[in-house]
Amino acid sequence: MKGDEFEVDKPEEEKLRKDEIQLIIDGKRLDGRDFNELRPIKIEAGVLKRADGSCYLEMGRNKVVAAVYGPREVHPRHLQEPSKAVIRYRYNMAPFSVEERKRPGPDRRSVEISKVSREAYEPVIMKELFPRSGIDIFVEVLQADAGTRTACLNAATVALVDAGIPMRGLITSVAVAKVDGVLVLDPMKEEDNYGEADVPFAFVIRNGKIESIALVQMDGKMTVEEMKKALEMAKEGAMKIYNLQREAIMKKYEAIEIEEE
Amino acid sequence: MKGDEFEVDKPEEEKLRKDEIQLIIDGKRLDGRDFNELRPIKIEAGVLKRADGSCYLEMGRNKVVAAVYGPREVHPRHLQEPSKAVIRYRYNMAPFSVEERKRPGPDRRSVEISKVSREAYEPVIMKELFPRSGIDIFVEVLQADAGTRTACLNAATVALVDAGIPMRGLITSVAVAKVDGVLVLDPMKEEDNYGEADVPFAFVIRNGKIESIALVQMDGKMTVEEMKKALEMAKEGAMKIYNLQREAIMKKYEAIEIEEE
Amino acid sequence: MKGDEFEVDKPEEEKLRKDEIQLIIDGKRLDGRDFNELRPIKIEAGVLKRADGSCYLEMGRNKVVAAVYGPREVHPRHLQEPSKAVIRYRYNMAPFSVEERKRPGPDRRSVEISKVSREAYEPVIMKELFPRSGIDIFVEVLQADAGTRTACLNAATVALVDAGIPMRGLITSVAVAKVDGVLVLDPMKEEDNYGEADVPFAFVIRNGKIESIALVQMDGKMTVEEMKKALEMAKEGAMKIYNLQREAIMKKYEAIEIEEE
Amino acid sequence: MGEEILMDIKKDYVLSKLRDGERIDGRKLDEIRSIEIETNIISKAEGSALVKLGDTQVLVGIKMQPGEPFPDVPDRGVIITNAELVPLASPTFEAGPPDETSIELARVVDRGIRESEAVDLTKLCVEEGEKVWMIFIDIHALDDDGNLVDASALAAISALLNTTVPAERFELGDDFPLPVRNLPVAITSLVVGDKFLVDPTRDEMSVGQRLITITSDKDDNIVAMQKSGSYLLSEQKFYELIDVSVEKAREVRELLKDI
Amino acid sequence: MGEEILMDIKKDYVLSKLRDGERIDGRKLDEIRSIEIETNIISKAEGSALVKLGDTQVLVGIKMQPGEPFPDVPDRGVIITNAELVPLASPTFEAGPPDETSIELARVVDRGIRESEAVDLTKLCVEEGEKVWMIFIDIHALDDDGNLVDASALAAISALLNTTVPAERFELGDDFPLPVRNLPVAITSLVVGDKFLVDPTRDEMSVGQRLITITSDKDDNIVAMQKSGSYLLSEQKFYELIDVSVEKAREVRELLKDI
Amino acid sequence: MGEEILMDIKKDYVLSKLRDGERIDGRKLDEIRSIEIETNIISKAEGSALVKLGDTQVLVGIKMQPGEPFPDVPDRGVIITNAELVPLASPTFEAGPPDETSIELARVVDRGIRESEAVDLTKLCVEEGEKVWMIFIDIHALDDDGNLVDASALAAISALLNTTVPAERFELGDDFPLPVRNLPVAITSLVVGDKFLVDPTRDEMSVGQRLITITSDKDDNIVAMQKSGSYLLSEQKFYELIDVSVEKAREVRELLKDI
Repeated sequence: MKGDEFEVDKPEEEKLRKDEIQLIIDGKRLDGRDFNELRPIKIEAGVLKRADGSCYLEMGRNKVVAAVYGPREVHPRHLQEPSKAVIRYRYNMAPFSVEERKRPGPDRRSVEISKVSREAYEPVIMKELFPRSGIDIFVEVLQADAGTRTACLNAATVALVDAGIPMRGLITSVAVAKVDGVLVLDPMKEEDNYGEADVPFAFVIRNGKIESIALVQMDGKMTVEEMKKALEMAKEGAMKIYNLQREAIMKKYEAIEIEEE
Repeated sequence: MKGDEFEVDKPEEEKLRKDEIQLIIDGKRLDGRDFNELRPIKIEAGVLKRADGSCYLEMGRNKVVAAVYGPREVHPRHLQEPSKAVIRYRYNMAPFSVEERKRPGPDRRSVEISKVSREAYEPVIMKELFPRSGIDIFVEVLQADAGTRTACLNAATVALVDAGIPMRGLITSVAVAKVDGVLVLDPMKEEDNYGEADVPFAFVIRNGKIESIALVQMDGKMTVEEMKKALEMAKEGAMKIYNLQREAIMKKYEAIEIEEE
Repeated sequence: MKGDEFEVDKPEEEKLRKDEIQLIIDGKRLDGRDFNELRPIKIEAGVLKRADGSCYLEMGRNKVVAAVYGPREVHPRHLQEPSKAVIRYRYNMAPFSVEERKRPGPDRRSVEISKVSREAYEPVIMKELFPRSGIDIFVEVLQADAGTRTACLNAATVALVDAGIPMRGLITSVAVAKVDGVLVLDPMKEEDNYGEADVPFAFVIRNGKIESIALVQMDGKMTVEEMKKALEMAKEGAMKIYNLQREAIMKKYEAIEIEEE
Repeated sequence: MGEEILMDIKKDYVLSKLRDGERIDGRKLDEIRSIEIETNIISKAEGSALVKLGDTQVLVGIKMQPGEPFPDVPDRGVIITNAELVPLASPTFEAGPPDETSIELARVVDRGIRESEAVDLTKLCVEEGEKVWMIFIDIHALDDDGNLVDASALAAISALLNTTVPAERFELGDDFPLPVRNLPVAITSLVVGDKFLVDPTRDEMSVGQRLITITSDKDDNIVAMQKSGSYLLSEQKFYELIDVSVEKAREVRELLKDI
Repeated sequence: MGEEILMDIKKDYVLSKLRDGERIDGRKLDEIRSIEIETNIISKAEGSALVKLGDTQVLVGIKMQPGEPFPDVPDRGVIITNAELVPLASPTFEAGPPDETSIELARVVDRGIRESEAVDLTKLCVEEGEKVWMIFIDIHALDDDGNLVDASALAAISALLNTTVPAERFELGDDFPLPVRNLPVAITSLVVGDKFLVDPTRDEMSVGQRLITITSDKDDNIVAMQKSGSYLLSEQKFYELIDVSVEKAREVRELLKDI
Repeated sequence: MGEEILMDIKKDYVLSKLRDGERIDGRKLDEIRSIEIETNIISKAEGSALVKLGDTQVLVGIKMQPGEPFPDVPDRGVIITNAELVPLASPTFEAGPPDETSIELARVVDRGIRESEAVDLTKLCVEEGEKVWMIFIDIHALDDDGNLVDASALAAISALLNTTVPAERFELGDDFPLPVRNLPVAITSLVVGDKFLVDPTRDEMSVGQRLITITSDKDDNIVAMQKSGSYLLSEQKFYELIDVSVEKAREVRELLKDI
């Protein structure tokens, strides 16, 4: 379809026919991972000069960068809130981040992701400390390979800490997919495309404990029991990511301390 | 024509070749109507909960709904008028209202219809009673079959009364077309497409008397004499519609009274 | 290329293959001009009633009209500058001004030309005399034949004088091109399309003397020496245009004086 | 200003009733408002349905036309879902291009239809890789008294059930009914403290946009889910919501059997 | 502010003159300003005309190119009319996409051309259903001293009379003159109380935008009509306006015979 | 407000250092910041490069796909350059369609590539008049600490050097390296009084946007030039700037030889 005039909800979300590809071979996933194994993750805090906080993050082949600006003045003024900060979250994909060049600018998918991501952070950021201010979270997907929204949330959390924004907990995000009838953690592109379901979660973690769900979406087909199992699997994965987020933050501060000595 | 980049003034307005279809057979119109006969009309007031006034109207196969909001605050403020209400009128077609799916959002035709419709109501609504306020008239075409602008005007009038907006008279609208060389009242799709001319009128009616012309447009080909005859024909039709508008309004108020007893 | 979704930087700027056409024959240009010869120029000041100042200008087959409005109020207010006037410059091409109909509205090329043209005038107009005001320069290309930005700048200068806007000097603009290995003044369409380089200049001229460069852009290929020679060639050409601008202004004022007698 | 005060009063009322385990309109916490479904009301559309969910009214029209398939699924029809929150339907809607609310609405409804494989898209291929049927699902809100999502999703599947593929008009053989084989139903709840209200009204939403939509299919599979709103959800609540949503969807699905 | 006071003074002046049956520029109530038509001034266009109606100036350029016909009229050329009210032409025009004023202008001019069948579109078919000539009528306002509609309509038909179909450029045979067979002329009047002023200037419009445009063709048929502006029109006035407009159009049409 | 005062202080500091012939970061007037070029970092792109110019960071990705050529150059590939100044990269950038700054950036970079004939477009014709390769050069700014233009131009040519034409993916034969045959380098300077600072940082730009970019190629030809900013430039300065820019471009070009 040429799709010149309609913005079409595909192909990002549509499940392709599962008979086209076998995703689990000998109890292992295509990239050799176990069902409950995360992709390799690399996190670096404070990678940008201009932003107040920033983070570069790789999650498998995903490469994303997050920046936080604020608290700062809100323009135009009528968008200010008298008793709390206004949070903005902008998820954006670079045109070259996907197989077929993406036209620059927001599409319907990125508008939706930006909305649910912002809603995940809103109850966690201590907005009431910064009346009339704005806190802007910008995430750029430089390379996409399934799970970009979770990668971006993980990066944004580190950037927020790097910017010194006070929060009630850290947001950590990971998806669970159903492929070839089994649940797998942190699906990559092939599992997302040919799998039966995809469930991105984001959790609030405080004092090393998962407290609540900040984001959950789902598309595909799962039984109620599978969905409950998926949540457990996601929680385990999230704890591992949480530790890597903490490490990245600490590494940044150690570097600063060393520098300052 | 692909028409991807140009908004084209067609085919709504263009007369198709009249030799393609015979519109008058044995002195009757294709749907059996006499020349000066209206299509069946159905009007119901107060069909929406959220709007301050509303009306559902069928005129032949046209199905339209009108809502009125206001008097209410105007945003942004610089659009306010210090000594009178600001009237907005938005004519919109549902994508599924026509044979070939219409792209959502305003096109040039609906911008023009909105303008002339608003201009019909502006001298009739007692704007001076509501300084700095806005009165919004929204009409949605759910199904279109020629004469949508007249159907919408008729519905808007009932919605305005339902909303309790004070007016100097009621607006009633009907078109006259020229088909196969004769004038016919309230043309339906085939007569509009293959006819020689189309003249939508709207009148101000007060105390059961037509006082003046609030809207007139025309496209096609008519002699001066025909145009004058068209006006007379339209006036007769308008009086019948006016009575139906009044009935619908009274029915609504009777219903309320019964309810309140 | 269908180019339906991308705005493409072509073909205005792209040099076509030079072997397709011989541009210099027997030491003369295709239209018989010498290398350092301008195209015929016609300038008329004060051609529009509504504008505060205006100018119609032909430069070869280019036909442009410039209008100046201001100093006047700036809307919206937040665009006002407390200590000086805000200058706007809008370069626009009529859809019928070029071989293939141009879609109405600004494209990337006209946005860039508007920017560099505005930046040429900003240091020349005595903005500090008109705090909180706006001075708007609008130029319309009615027919295009290479060098439209220079023609528009020349017309805008006359329109500014016609509007009585105080300036530190006059802006005069002309391009130099390299074609068939030689530099030529004020290239026309064929020389621009098939030439090797194009360098539009604009100068500030005060008391009959070129004082500085207000605009310079370049695309193509030139040696450093050629570039320096190009500047000298442009300066000579600019002085001739400057005299024609002065004549047009004086003619307007003589006409007024005669009228007033 | 007056509007805000009114919202605060409503909010207090909703919360005070809720402390007694009651809802302001007398419904049980998991009770859905009365539902009316009227189909085939727009004869110019290939399918249509008007759903009244309490006072919320949504009209969905289906238009179909041939088009090119996506390159990676060359033998399947294409679904395009669009929602217009026209200003007629609510004092808070504004004319203009789709905002995040209407985009989210369209996408959540779309996912329910798509992921349940409600329409057998493989039966909508005219010529592999060249021409397939495109289904335009246009959601047209008429009156927003809360929970547009469920009303829209119900109107969408009702309209699809009622759709005839207009093959004759495009000289592609005989018309045939759109092959619908699953019945996704979306159930939205409002999370308030440790309780949740199924199918919230607009007045109930004065306590905040703390919503979750769970769509399940005829086999009680979950096919789409969307937490929507700035709030945190406990695991316990999440589990309860899933169970209730699947159960309530079953109830609503019964209504679809008569179409 | 100053602008508004100035408008009020102008308005009073227009009205006081009118009480004596006079216009501020000395014209009779039904007198049209002097008209100059200059054609063929844009050689890059297939046709062009500059019309000066008093101090109002409008340039229309015609561009043509092959394109696909509309499916329901597969053997006819296509007319596309567009108006740009560039900010050069008036202190009240702003850059940006077409607003309701410029859309109305383009559509009223378009209807006059289209409904009078001024261009024989059946002669502009290259290959039925596949390729026809598209005519772009671009209205470019240069100076708006009132009544842009009539100036634009006159420039449009003048430019069409002057248009050569560029068949050679597109390798579709020999160039030929655009087949123009009717001469629609738009006459706009300003309705003030029980009087009306034909061809109003901008100063006269200070009394309000109470306009009606009536376009008639070479056989005195009415081919387009548009009441424009927030006012009510009496039947009596409507009849008078029709008669006068047809008569004045005849006068103006004489000028087109020399093109 | 605080922002403006800070800018004034910076400006004074830049100017006072400059009076002593010094720059605030200790560089010589014509000294370029340290440069790092990392290529092939986006494996989904046909080519990519991240350039760090001091603290300024720009990522350029190249995507290629077959498309139709321009009618007047039917046998050449097409270059499309686009710049997104995403708000991540600077507190002054705002989300939205390209503004004049990003358009100018894209066009200046484009001209350097295009006019130096860096890519041999004649080798990118698949079928004359029908199908050629389209090269999308997407400039993605990450951190704007001044002089995005030079960083972007350098990242663009670096990414092109690193690009493989994805012929296999489109079933158009074997992949092959993009034929790059010239190495344009842009050098931007900030003009301050009678001096100029090559490769200005953002702090230095506090004295005003008085820039000129001169792009030269491997043979020291000037291939693109752009005065950018509201200021007047003396002839003398213009001559000096050309000479210095060509010389500094030669230095930078050395870095490209290792890619």
